[in-house]
Formats: sequence, C-alpha cells, structure tokens
Amino acid sequence: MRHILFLTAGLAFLWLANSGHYSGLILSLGALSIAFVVFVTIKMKVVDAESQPVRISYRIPLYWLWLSKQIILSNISVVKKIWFSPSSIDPAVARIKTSQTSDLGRVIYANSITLTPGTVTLDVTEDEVEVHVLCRESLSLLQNGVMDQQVKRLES
Amino acid sequence: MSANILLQIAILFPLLASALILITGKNPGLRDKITLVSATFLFIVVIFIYRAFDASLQVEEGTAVKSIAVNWAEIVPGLHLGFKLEALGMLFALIASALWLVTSIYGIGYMRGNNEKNQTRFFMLFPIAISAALGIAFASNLLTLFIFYEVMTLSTFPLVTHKGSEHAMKSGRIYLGVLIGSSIGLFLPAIIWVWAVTGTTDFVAGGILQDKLSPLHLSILAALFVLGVGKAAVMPIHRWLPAAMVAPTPVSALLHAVAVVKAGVFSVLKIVVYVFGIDTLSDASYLHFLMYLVGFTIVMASIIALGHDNLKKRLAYSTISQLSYVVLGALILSPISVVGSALHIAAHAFGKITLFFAAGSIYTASKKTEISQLDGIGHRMPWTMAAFTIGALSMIGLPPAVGFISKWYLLMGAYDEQVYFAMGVIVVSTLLNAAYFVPIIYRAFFKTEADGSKPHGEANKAIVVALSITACMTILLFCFPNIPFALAQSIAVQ
Amino acid sequence: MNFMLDAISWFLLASGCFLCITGGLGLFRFPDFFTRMHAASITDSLGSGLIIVGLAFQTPGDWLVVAKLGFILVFIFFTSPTASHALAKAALHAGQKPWQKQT
Amino acid sequence: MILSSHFNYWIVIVLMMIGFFIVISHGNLVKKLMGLSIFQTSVFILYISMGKVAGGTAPILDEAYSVYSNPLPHVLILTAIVVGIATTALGLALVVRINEAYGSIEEGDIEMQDCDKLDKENANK
Amino acid sequence: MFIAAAAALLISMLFALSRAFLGPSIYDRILSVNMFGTKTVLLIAVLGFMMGRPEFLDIAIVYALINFISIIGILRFFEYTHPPVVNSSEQNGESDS
Amino acid sequence: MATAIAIARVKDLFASVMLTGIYSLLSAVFFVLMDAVDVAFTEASVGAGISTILMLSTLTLTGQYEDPTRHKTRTALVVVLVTGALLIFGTADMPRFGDPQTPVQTHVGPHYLEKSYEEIHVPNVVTSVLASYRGFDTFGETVVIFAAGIGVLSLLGFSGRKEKTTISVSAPMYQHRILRVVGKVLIPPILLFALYVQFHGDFGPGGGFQAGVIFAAAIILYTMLFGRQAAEEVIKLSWVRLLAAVGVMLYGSVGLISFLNGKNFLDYSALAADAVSGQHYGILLVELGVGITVTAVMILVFFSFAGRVDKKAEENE
Amino acid sequence: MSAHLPILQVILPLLAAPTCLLLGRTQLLWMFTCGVSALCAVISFQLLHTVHTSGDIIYSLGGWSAPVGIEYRIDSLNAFVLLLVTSLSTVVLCAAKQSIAKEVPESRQLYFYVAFLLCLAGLLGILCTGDAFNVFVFLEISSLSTYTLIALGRDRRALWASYQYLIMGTIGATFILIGIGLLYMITGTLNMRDLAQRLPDVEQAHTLYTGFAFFIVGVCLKLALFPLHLWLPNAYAYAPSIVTAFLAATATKVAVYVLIRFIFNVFGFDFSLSQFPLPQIWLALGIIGVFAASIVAMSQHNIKRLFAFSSVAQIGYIIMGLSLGTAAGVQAALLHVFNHALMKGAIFLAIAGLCYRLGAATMNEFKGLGKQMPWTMAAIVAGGLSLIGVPLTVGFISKWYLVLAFIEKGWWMIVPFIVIGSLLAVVYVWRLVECAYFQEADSKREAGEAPLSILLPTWILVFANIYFGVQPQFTVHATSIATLGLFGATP
Repeated sequence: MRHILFLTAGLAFLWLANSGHYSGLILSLGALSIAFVVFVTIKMKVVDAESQPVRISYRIPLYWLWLSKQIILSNISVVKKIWFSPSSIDPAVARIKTSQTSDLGRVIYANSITLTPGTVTLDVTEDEVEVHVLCRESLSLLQNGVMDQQVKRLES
Repeated sequence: MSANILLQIAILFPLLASALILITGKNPGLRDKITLVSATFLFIVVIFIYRAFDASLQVEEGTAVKSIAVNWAEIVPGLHLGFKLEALGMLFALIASALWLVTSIYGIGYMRGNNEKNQTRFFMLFPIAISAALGIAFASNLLTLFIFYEVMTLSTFPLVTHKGSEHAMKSGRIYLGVLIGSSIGLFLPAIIWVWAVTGTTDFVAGGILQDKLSPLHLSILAALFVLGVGKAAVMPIHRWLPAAMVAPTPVSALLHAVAVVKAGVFSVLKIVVYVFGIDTLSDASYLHFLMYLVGFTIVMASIIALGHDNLKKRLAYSTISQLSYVVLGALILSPISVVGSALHIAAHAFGKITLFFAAGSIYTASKKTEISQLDGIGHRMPWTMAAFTIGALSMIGLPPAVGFISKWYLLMGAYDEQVYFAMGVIVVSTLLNAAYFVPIIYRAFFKTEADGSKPHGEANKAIVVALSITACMTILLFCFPNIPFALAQSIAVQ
Repeated sequence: MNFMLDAISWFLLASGCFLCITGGLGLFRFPDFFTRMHAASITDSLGSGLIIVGLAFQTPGDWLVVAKLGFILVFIFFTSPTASHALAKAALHAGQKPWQKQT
Repeated sequence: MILSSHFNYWIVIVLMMIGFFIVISHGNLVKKLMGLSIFQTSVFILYISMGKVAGGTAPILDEAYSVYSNPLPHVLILTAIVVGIATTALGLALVVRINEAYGSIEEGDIEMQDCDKLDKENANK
Repeated sequence: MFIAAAAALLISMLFALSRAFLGPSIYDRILSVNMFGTKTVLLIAVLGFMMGRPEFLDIAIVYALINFISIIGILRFFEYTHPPVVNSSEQNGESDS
Repeated sequence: MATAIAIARVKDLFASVMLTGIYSLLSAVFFVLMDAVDVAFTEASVGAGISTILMLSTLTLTGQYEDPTRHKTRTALVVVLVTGALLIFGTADMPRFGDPQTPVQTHVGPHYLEKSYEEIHVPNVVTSVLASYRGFDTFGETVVIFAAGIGVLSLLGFSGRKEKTTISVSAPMYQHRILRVVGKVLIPPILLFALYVQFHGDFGPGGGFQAGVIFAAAIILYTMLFGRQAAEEVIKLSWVRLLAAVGVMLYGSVGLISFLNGKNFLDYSALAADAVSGQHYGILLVELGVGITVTAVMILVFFSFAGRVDKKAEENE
Repeated sequence: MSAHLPILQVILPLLAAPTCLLLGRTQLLWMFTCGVSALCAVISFQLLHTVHTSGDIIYSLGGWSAPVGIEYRIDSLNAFVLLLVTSLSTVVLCAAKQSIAKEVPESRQLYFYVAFLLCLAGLLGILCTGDAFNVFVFLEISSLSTYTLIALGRDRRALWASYQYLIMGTIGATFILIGIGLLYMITGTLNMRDLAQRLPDVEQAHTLYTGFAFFIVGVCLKLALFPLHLWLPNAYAYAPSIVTAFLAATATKVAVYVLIRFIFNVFGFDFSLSQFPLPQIWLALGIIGVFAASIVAMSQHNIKRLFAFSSVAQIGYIIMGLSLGTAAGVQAALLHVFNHALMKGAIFLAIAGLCYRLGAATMNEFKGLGKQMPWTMAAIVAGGLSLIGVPLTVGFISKWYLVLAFIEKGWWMIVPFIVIGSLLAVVYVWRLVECAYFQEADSKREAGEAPLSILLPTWILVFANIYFGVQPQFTVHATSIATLGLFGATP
C-alpha cells in the first residue's frame, strides 16, 4: 500500500510538472490516467520495494551530489586520455566484492559504476560485480570501497 | 396465330427441343421420338409461316405492305436483335427445316447403325444448329445474322469433333479457327464499317449503301464480306470444309451440305441484295477481281475433288465449288443470276444431301469410305446408288434434276450481263463435275466387285427412306420448281 | 544577474559540447568495443548533464521547462548505464573478448 | 542559386533515388522494405519542406509569435507515416511467413523454387 | 551559441555515425546507435531552445524513451540469433584485437 | 543521406536495421528544423522504435545476412535515374524553400492558422486540422492501422495460451537484475507519459497516435523484460484485439452521434450546446479512439512477431 | 437520413469491420457481411437514382466546407462505379461462405471477413471522396486489406504474390503521394474541384508535369497497365478464389475510376491529353498489353492465372478507350469497366466453384468437366464468350462502343487490333472449352456440381452478362450521363 501511494504521488508530480495546464478537465483526465496507470502497474506486479524505494528516497539527493563529483573527476581523466594519450590505456577486468543487501542496492551500485566513465559493470551476482576498467588505477579506486560504502549508506 | 409469333416459335422451338432431348437423354427411344416430332413440328410451323408470307406477298401487290417482323431488343441505337421475313430467308428456312426432318430420320438410323457414342449430345446440338440456321434466315439485320452465324459455328463444333479422336480434334480446331477467325476478323469489321457509314445494319430492299462509299471502298467491303463469311468457303477460306468431313455423315450431310455452308452463301446473297443492293454494287469497279477469285475457286475445287479418292472428301470439294456458284451468281449482279443463285441454294441442298446420305449409307452398310472400293456396290445397294446418281446429276446440272434449272439461270444471268468469264467457268466446271461424278457411278454399277469382300445389303430402313426422299425431291423440284422459283423471283423483282 | 546566468549557461553548454565531441572522438581512438564504451559513457553522463543544466539556466522562471529538462536528465541517468551495462553483458556473453594491452 | 534555394528538393531527390534503387535492385525481402521506408520518408520530407515558412515557427499558436509554418502538410504526413508503418508491419509479417514457407528470404531463391514447382505442374500434364 | 552547440552535437553525431558504419562488431554498432540516440535527444532539446519553443522538450523525452526501448529490443532479439556461446567469434570481426 | 547510402551498402541486415533507426532519428531532427514537431514526434516513435523492433524480430526469424548477388541492377539504375530526372525537371519551377508566398502558404493553410483558434479553440493547429478539419483522413488512418493489425494477425496469429513451458525461453532478461529493477522503475512513468501525450495533444506536440505508440512501447518493454507469459497474464490478447476494434468504433460513433444530432458526419459541434466546446470534446474522444486502436494494434503486432520468435526458439532447443 | 447517404455508404462497411470482431461464429459473420454489403448496394442504387434525378450530391465531412475540410462528392460517374462495386461485392459475398470455409483455415476466416469489409470500405471511400489526399488514405486501406486477403490463399505462392503486390502497390501509392504533393505544392489545395479551378493558372509549370507523370504512373501501377502489371497474375492466381473474383471485379475498376477522375476532372482534359503524348503512349501500351497478355494467357496452365492475364488484356482495352480522349472513348471505357467486372466476376466465381470441388484449377482438372460440372462449366463458357465479345453478351457491347469510338475519331487503323485481340481471346477460351468438353476426365475423380450457394451467384452474374448484353440501355444510359458530366465539367 505504501508503495502504491508513493507511486501515485510520484506520478502526480510527473503529471503536474509536465502538464502546465490546470483546467478542470485536464486535471480530472490526469487523475484518471494516474489511476489507470496504477491499476495496470499493479497488475503487472511492478509496484514493490524494488521499484518504489520509499525508504531511501530522502537520501538520494545527497548521494547524487557525491556521485556527480565522482563523475566529473573521472570524466576529466578519461577526456585527458582520449585527447592526449589514447595509447596509455590499460584495460582490465576484475571482480569486486559488494556489500549490498538488496537487489536495488546492487543495481544502484552497478549503475553508478557504469555511469562514471572509465568503469563499466559487466555482470552482477549476489555479492560481486564484474567490472571492466579503462585503466588499472581506476580499478584500485573501486577496490578501496568508497563507492560501495556510499551505496550502502544509501541503502541502510 | 399471327405470323410474328410463328416466327419466334420457329426460332425458339428448336432450343426447347434441345433441352427436352438433353433431359430425356437416358431414354434413347423417347429421345429419338422427340427429335422426330419436333422436326416435323418445326417443318409445319415453317410451312405456316410460308403461307402467311405468301399471303402478305399477295397483299403487297394490292395496297398495304404488312411486313412480318419482330424486334427483340435494341442493343445499341440502330442495332437491333430482330427478325423480318423476306423471300430469300423464307426459301432458306424452308430448305433447312425440311431437310432437318429428313436428316433426323437419317441421323437416327445412322447413329444407331454405327453405335456412336454421345448420341444425346449429338441430337441435342442438332436443333440448336437448326435454330441458328432459321435465325440467319429470318434475320432482319447484319447483327442478328452475325449472332446466329456464330451460334451456328459454335454449336456445330462438337458435332464435327464428335469422334473425339486426336485427328477429329485437330480438324475441329481448323474448322473453328477458320470460321471464327474469318468471321471476327473480317466479317465483323465489315459490319462495323457498314454501321459506321450508314448508322444501321438493317436489310433493306435495294440496299442501304447507295452513294455512301467510293467504288474502291465498295469493292474492299464486298471482299471483306465475301471472305469474311467463311462458311461460303471461297478460297482461300475453304480449309475448314474438308477438315469438317471427319464428322459423322449426318452432320456432313445436313450441316455441310445444307445448314452451315448454305448459311454462308445465303448470307453473301442476302448481303449483296439487301445491304449493297445490286445496283450499288455494280458501281464497284474492282469487283471483277473478286469474281475471278470465286471463279478460280469453282474450277480449282473441282480439280482438287478429282484427285481425292475418299468419297466424303471429294464431296466436300465439290461442295466448295458448288457454293461458289452461288456467290458467283450474286456477283454477276443480274437479277436473273440472283434468281439462279437462290435456286442453286435449294438445288445444291437437295442434291448434295442426297450424295452425303448415300455416302453415309455406304459407310453404315459396308464401312467403305474410298471411291476405289466401290466397285459393283450398285448391285448390293441399288436404292442408295440410284439416289446417288440422281444427286450427281443434279450436281452436274443435267435434267431431270433441279441442278439443271439453277445452272441455267446462272448462265442466263451471266449472258445477260455479258460476263463471259463466268459463263466459261460454269461450263468448265460442269465438265469437271461430270468428270468426278461419272466414274463413281460407273464403278458402282458397271464394275464387278472385288473378291472376298463382305456381303452386305442396304443400310437400315431409316437411312434408305431418308435418302429416297431427298432424291425424289431433287427430281420433284425439277418438275415443279414453282415455290422456290416464285420466291427467288420476288427477290429479283425487288 | 541575467548576464551571470547567461555566462554560466554558456559555459556549461560549451563544456558539454566539448565532452560530447570528446566522446565521439574516443569512439574512434579506442581499440575495442569495451574501451569505446567508456568513451561513450562520457557523453551519456557528464556531457548530457552539462548541456541540460546549461539549457535549464536559459529559462529563468519557467519551471515547467526546467522540470522537463530534469526529467530528461533523470531518464538519461537511469537508462544510459543500464543500456551500456546490458550491452556489455551481451557482448561478453557472445564471446567478445576485452582487449588487453600488449606487454 | 537554384542549388541553395532548392536544397531541400535535392535532398529529397537523392534520398528517393536511393530508396527506390534499394527496392528494385536488392533481392533481400527485408532490405526491400527498408528501401521502401527510405523512399517514403523522402516523400515525407518533401511535404514537410513545402510547409515551412522562413522565419516561421511550429504551428502551435502562441501570442509571442505571428508567423507559423503551414500545418496542413504536417497533418498529411502524420497520416502518411502511419500508413507507412502499417505497410512495413504487414510486409514484415509476410516476410516471416515467406521465410517459413520457402526457407529463404532472397528473391532469387524464391523465384527459383516457384519455377521448379511450375515446371513440375506442367510436367504432370 | 545554440547554433554552435547544435553544430558540436552534429559533429559528434557524425563520429557516432561513422562508428556505426564501420562496425566492426555488431556491438560497436549498437553502442554507437545508443550514443547517437542520446545525442539526438540533446540536439532536439538544443534546437527547441534555438527556436524559442521549449515545448519541444516533449519530443526529446520521447526520444530518450524510445531510444532506450529500442536498444533493449535490439539486445533482446540479438540473444536469439547470437546465443551466448563463447566460442562463436568469427562473425564478430575482431580484426583489431 | 549518407545513412541511406550506408543502408544500401551494408550487407549485414542487423547493421542496416540500426542504420534505419539512425536514419529516422535524423529525419526526425530534420522535421523539427522544419517546424513539424508533431511529425518529428511520430517519426521518432515509429521509425526509431516500432519499426526497428519489428524489423529485428523479423531478422531473428529469417537470418542476418543478405545474399550479395544483385538483380536487375541496370534496370533499377535506369528506372531510378528516369524518376530522378523527372523530379529534377519538376524542381525547376518549384517554389523556393521557405518562401511565404507560395500557393501552399497562401491558399488553404492560412485559414487554419487564422480561424482555427476561434472555431476550435485549440492552440495546436496540427491537432485541430488533424482531428477536426480533416478528421475523416484521420479516421481513415486509424482504419489503416486496424487493417494492418488484422493483416498481421491473419498472417502470424498469436499462438494462444497453449504452451505453458516456454518461460525459460521467453524470459531470459528476468535474470538480468539491473534491467529488471530499472524497468520496474521506468514503466509506470512511461505509461503515464503516454497518457500525458494523449491528453495534451491540444496544446503541444502529440496526440492519440504518438501516445498509442508510447503506451505500446511500454508494454513491449515490459514484455521484453518479464517475458511474454507474464505479459499475457496482464493483458489478455483477445481483449486487446477487441480494443483495436473498440478504438475504431469509438471514432466512428463520435461521427455517428453527430449525425444523429442532425449535423454532418464528424461534425463535433453537435456534441455540446456550444459549438466550440463540442469541438473540444470531439477531438478528445477521437484522439482517444486513435490512441486505443494504435496501442492495441501495436501490441498485437509485437506479440504476433514475438510469438513466432518464441516458437522458433523452442524448435531450436 | 437520406442526406447522409454518401457517408453512410463508406462508414457502414468501415464500422462493420471492427464489429465483426465481436461476432463469434462464421455463420453469423457471413450473414452480417452479406447484409452490410447488400445495404451498401441499396444505398448506392439510391444514390445513383438521386444523382440522375437531382444532380450531384456534395457532403462536407465534419461540417467544414471544402477546401478547408474534406468533402464527398457524388456525381453520375462515381455513383455508377459505386453501384458496380457494391452490387458485385454483394454477389461475390453470397458465394463466399462455402468457398471460404473450404479454402481458408477456420481460425482465419474471421480475418477474411474483416479484411473483406475493410477492402470494400476502402474502395468505396476512394470512389466517394472529392479530396485528393483522402484518395490516398482510402487507397491504402483497400490495399492493405487486399494484401491480407491475397495472403490468405492456401498455396505458399500466395504469400510471395502478396509480398510482390505489397512492394509494387506501395511504390504505386507513394508515387501517387508524390503526385498529390506536387499538385498541392503548386496550388495549395487538395480538394479536387478546387484543384481543377486552380490548375489552369499554373499550367506551364514544370512541377505540374512532374506531378502529373508521377500520379499517372502510380495509378497505372495500381490498375496493372501492361508493363506495370507484374503483380497481378500471381496475386489473382494464388489468392483464395472468392478474393480473386472480388478483386478482378472491383479493385482495378476503382483504379480506372481514379484515373478518369483525375485526368478529366482534376487535370482537365485539355491539359492531360493535349500537352503530353499520353494518348499515344496509352494507345500503344493498351494495344501491346492486349496482345502480350493474351499471348501469355494462351500458354498458361493454371486457369486462374490464365484469366488473370486476360484481365491485363482487358485493361488494355479500357486504356485504349481512355486514350481517345473523346466522350465516346470514355463511355466505351466505362462500359468496359462495368462489363468486364461482370464477366470476370462470373468466371472467377465459377472457378471458385471448381476449386471448391476439385481443390485446384489447372488444365488437368478441367478434363471432362463439361460432363461432371455442367452448370459451372457453362458459366465459365458464357463468361469466356463475353470476354471474346460475342454478340448478346456484355463483352460485345463494350467492344462495339470501343470500335465505334475509334471510328468516330477517325483512327481506323486501330480497329483491326481490337478485332485481332478478340481473336486471341478466342484461342485461350477455346483451349479451356476443348479441355473441358472434349477430353476424358481422369477416371479416378468423382466431382459433382458446385454447391448451390456458389452456383447461384455465379449464374446471377452470367445472367447479368447476358441481360446487359441484350438490354444495355441501363448501362449505356448511365455511362453516357457520366461521360456528359465529365465533359461538361471541364471548361
């Protein structure tokens, strides 16, 4: 039920922010649409803790800020490589332990890895991620577990 | 009953008979009876029509002209499906219906005698062909004539290929190809031309083409018609006729001595008289080329006939040459020769059918088809061969057969118009006719039979009766030619 | 104030575009599929982010537009790593071998 | 001058020719459909470009603007796009079935198989 | 400025396009298509601003959406034709590895 | 343009499918440049989305590589060059690009731009032309879609609920954690976005058709992630088929109602006492009809193809 | 209500098609479809009557008057073709039930009826509309459903035929689209009447020529004019028999209508026929088409293919009539449109009966059929005679008018070609007759007469063949009014 409410609220926000027309007709249509979408998605069984992270939602902005910083940093390093020394790359594949407890957490972690240039998640298993990196240095950055911790904090 | 209704009955009744025959096909006896009864009935109907027509002719001399005509439908403005009685058609109708009766008798005998297959189909198509013949006879315009002309072609095709053998099919294809090809390829355009020029296709006494076309165009048009009416078998459109001889003899007899070929020459005659008009056509300066062609056909066909040993083939070529007499008569363009042509239609009909009957009779009785096998057959089949002789006389044009009269008129016409070429042709061909008929008669009566041949007598009674009737008619017409003569004269008068 | 906003926005746009071109270039300069993927992710992540934020600065006060830009950004942030991840996984499964530096 | 003021037409023409060429010359059935869609798209561009007014803006009325492009071609092309996708979908479904029936989606193969079959039929005669 | 941005985006699209063109492996193509899609989204957004009609952002959203779905679709159907067998590498054209 | 050539040249059909995707993205950008936002919207969703997916499914079934032999190249060249020459001949008199004085801009078009707001009161002129002035064309278009759906169904048919054993084949992506989670997150917003597009066609680019495609795309995404079986449990295909019909009939019945009220077919002013708001309701309903049909048909078409793919996969096992 | 007839005519089948999905049983479906089609026929009859008595009907869709909105415009020309299409579709549908039950798998019969109705609606839409783009939309409705219908054939070649048709048809439709686009470009309007008024102002524009050329080529593709006919034989040969009958009787006819409408009404007849060598091209193509197609038809083994080629030949005649550009020529073409629909309808329905009994229609199957299925064979023969142009059948009437038109124009030289063309028809029809009547059947086969539900419609058409051949007043009258309307409308 919590998830449904959360979803409804999210969808309502989406509608209102997109619409820009707040006449009675359109609003009631919006309400109907939301109801319909909720109905369909419940039937689809996609409304659950995985898709509606009610619990952790308030911590997400903070995490994003942190992640943005990481992204900017790694971007700079990759850009340098592209422009100045494409030959200096030294790709590698490695498995890294993860400490996330839920699939959602693992997904956030994996996507964050992918989102930062220079590292790409190849596969996710229960307690490991397989990562392809552009340079071995970035591998060590991952292995030190900073990001892992951040995600874990988000999750808890 | 008014003549108009009779006219329609005459055309539609055979179709009904055809349907009846189809239905009763499982019962041969009943079927044959229906054939006979309906043939008789039709003949009577035509006689009645003739009487009505005769009466109207008498009236005509008085005051009111009350033509006997029926219009079924107007397909295109100026293009009717309609019928109208006139002398030439009456003559043709009389011949056709009379001979159907005779042929029915003969045909029943022949088909039974030879145990042919598909007899129902055979007897069913016969009335259709006759209906078509009557339609042609009574047609009041070119279109109607053309329609029935095609109906006749199509309905006789299965008769020609009756045997169904590969050879028969091949001949059938030639038959159909030549007839349909010439009719659609030449005849129809000619009709269209006429229609385009005059806006009508009606048969009108004196013709409808006066002052409409230049002499050259007239000649071309005439050529289109003469050649387009393939059933008239003017060379080079004659190939179908010998080919059609694969048909059973009654078919050859009725259709290729009477209905089909006569429909052809009748059409030519009718077109010359009622579409061109004799006077108009005499303007056609290049017509003599056509006449040469026809004359050539007469002589050439006779010569070819000489060379054929197969009796029916020889008769077929004889037919080709005789038909061209009629066309020639039409092309001489004198009233007398037209009378001759009309008479010759009748004369040849009776004469040739007799000959074919005789040929069929011989085949039924002895399975002989070649002339060289006929030695001494006159002794075994005296009736048949007597009839054959009379027919042959008529073909040659000797008294006491009716052929004499018609040839006489043709000659007279040619003489009047001073067309010496035509006279020459007639004389030469008469000699040739004699040359190919006399040896047969000679063989039949004066040679002795080859040894070891099977003994046989006359063919069955139906056949004998039929051929006797036609032989008698040939002589009777010589003695009392007044009916055909009167009719023929009334054409010439017009 | 407006000038400031404009300047910031231009700066962001310019750097975003630069990153995009860089990504495209990387697509060329890197030797194999997996390494190229890193180059592509430059565009996806920071490149698009900068451009969108830059655009957002162009429309002071029109929150509707900003919201829409935000949706686009969030959407890209969700989908692009997912897509690249799926792609990489598929490639790996299909037998593509990561390029290794010759030593 | 014609080159610059009519550049839209040149694009259309070149695209059209390419698409048309693919349709005719390629034997692969899927490829043909692709060619067809390129061909159609070129027509779409033709229509749309004729609706454009220099200095105009999208035909969504707003007080800030006064010059709009002509909406009619847009409407027509919306319809045409729909028609195009409908055709493509049906065509692809046909290709799938053809592949099941013939085991190939090359025009040459299919025609050869049909010829064989036709020959056989005639031979039975 | 918007024009410059659009031009820059176009250039990088050109890069992506030629990568898609060159291949060599199918995955490279998919990758560049993906990148191309993202760029298109950005380009449309920029164009919208350029022409002063930010309503166009709706289109950009749709693009982003469709792009994602079609990439997933490509991968999804790709699994059927290239089942995850590790040794089938001859088609992947690793001429440069 | 280059893309088109590339499509012609590349032998690998997969590659050319992707290039067609790119091509239609490009042409959509072109449309945006030409102010045709609605068209761009449609081209994006159709060209890059639906048709790519359909072509891919076909290729999955038929194989990836093209036979290199070409037929009739010379004929093709001749035909194409003749066509091209004809067009070039025609361009000589064509109006200049963007010229505001052409017949196109001066004859009928201005009526829409000047009058539509007072007659229909919908800011998006494309929508008012589409749904009202030329509403019958759009009705025809809906029927075309319906016809295509019928065609595909009659050719491929969806293979019912007979095989229950195919879950393993049809849901490999379920194992894929990231995709699953992201999919779960994204599907509801996409669905809502589709409905947003549906109902905001009056104000901005969008409308029934685009909305239908997006909605269907969301369902397709769901199917790809969670398998056909799961999807068929959510949406009964026989119902979807009915929906396709219902959409067409909704459109038609709007027209019928207007002529039961004494107006001409599709004259929406008969729908309400006030002509303008009647137009409004009419457009809304009609667009809804289009949306329903398009969604239903797209789903049906996709399922038909996917059904075949699954069947083939099963046979291969 | 009667004011709404023009739209009802189209809407009825259009809405009936989705309704079909709601009806479950085939029996019900069939009855429903028949009913709808019959209703359409009644409406079109009423329309024709109204047009003849009180002039053209104009109906503005959505209440927007043209050129802003779309208008329907019924005049004597399209009312005539409407009647033709609806009545033939009704007759064909009457025969459909058993034939379809036999030739189409149970699960797909539903789609047959839906697609059939859609196709009908598409054709009617093309006929009614007065808007150029609307023509394209409805053309596509009918084409798409046609592809579906063809692909329903049992033989796998049906698929291939359908695909070929799809490609060709789409190219044709796209050409038409280009043509319409160019016209729009130089006039700014899509309404046909409006176009006709505005086109003379731009008569010299190259664009007009180009647009004209594209349009004509596109339509000719759809109507299978000789070199563009490649899709037709296969499509006809492998589609389900009923579909063949329907298509042969209606689809190309509608394309001819479009051609006539645009040539004479929209482009204006002076422009179309005097500025281009179009008449000459058409004439040449028509003649070549007649000959080539007839000759190919002779060697066909599959009877449906044979008659498909004959259709191509007949289209040649129609085009020849149009190429004259005179009232008489157009009237002849229209007559032939009507008459050809009748004869091909009869023939293909009869073949449907054959296929029902024998499963196929090749020369082999025809052996001895004259005895086994006399009525069916008789119908084929009657149709064949009509095809040849034997008097008393409709074929004669139209050929007669055609020849007349040529003579009136003074093109004597063409007449022999028409005549020889008919002769070629004799040959291929005769092959069939010979096979059916004069060859023995394979002994193992036991084939009875076709079921009455197929035979009856067939004979209705045969009867129509003869009736309108003997009493052509109705058709001649209707076509002459239509032609007058066409020529009156052009300044």
